[in-house]
Amino acid sequence: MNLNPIENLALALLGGAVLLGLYRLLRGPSAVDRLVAADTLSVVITGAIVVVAWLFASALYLDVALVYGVLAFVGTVAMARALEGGRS
Amino acid sequence: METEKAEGLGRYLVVFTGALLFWLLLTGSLDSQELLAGLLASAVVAVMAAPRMGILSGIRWSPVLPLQVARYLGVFFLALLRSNFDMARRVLSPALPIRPALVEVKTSLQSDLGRLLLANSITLTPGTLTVDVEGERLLVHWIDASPGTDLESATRAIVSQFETHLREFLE
Amino acid sequence: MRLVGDLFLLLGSAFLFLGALGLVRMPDVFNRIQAGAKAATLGVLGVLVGIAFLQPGWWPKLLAIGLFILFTNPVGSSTLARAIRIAGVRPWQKPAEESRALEEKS
Amino acid sequence: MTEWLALILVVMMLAAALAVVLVPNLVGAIAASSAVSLVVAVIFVVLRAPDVAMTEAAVGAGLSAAVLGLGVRRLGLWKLNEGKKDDA
Repeated sequence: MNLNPIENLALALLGGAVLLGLYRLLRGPSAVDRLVAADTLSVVITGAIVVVAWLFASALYLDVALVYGVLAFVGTVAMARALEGGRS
Repeated sequence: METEKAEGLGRYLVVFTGALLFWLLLTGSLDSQELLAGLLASAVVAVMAAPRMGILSGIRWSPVLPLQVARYLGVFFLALLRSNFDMARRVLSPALPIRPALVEVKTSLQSDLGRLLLANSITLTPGTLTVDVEGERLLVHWIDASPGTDLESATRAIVSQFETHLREFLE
Repeated sequence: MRLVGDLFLLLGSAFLFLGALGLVRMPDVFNRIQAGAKAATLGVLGVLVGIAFLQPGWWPKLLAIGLFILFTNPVGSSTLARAIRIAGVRPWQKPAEESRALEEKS
Repeated sequence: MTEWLALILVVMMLAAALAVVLVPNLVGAIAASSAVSLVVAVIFVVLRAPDVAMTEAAVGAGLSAAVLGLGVRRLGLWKLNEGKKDDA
């Protein structure tokens, strides 16, 4: 598929967003920073999977994005619950 | 007793309709077999989930409900767009102009659903983040609490902006 | 059609990038959540609208994904912020000069 | 193009996996492990295996974070060292 410059720029920005999120996840000074980075990264990746589905022109991949969005939320809430109960 | 029963029946209907709409969005086809499966699945979901959906009881049903929801969504999206440009300005300016503070506000919305939507709206408006909801008090993290501004009234302005729209269709 | 979709796609990815940049640049956890939650929500919505213009047949599923993100992302961020506050982390309220020095050091 | 994308993604996955091993804090390690499964899901999408990607997204993003978080909390290993830096 031929991409025009606007789409190339958009894809580059999306990749940059993933890299910056990963930087905060690897570098994050404290554990909660990593949690926040993982949460934001999951949303960014949901968008990225939708874009990849468009690149491949196949609607099958949208299901992956949907399942991913739903279960990343479940994981975030579970970690938050554990964090709340973790205080002594 | 009679009215309570009617309301319970209405709740089953609401959950059933919502589940069916979601099914239609997911499958994206009006094929008769898929529609039949969707009807069955929605009925099962309604029977299982409706007694626990007490959060829906805050909605005030009326014929103009979709109009009010649409107006609220319009205000909400405008605020979301404004907050993103605000955040982009803050992130891109080299001096990083932020002065965070925690502020407490009161809301007059009684229902759980109303408080949930209000907290969501506050999270997505310029410079604020809902940290906690305890009864009718909301704990808000404010990103730009400059010393000059009156924090209480500024926060109340943000809250009332959404409250007036939410109160039209929620308890 | 394709140009409108491209513009929405570009806008959405630009906001996602700015949100991730805010995640890196902000000095403490609550500000990071704030930058992440807002920018990621609008960014993903922009990307979804752009794809809906580029592939018009996909709009029902894209709408489902968009609704889900719109409702769950702020809830997840707020829950995380609440848990972090309960776990004992407090936002700093120092003057800007000290905070900038602290940020450069880290 | 797909090969290069997959290669970049594999490097990212390895970085996150190294973070899982090297981060001393268990909460941060769980966040990093959820990031690993996140990138693995994208790799499966790029390699055109949507069903595997969906399973990976479901198990990796949601359930493993929830199970690991609750397990660590139940074991009493849940500590947040906010003050100190735990650089990987």
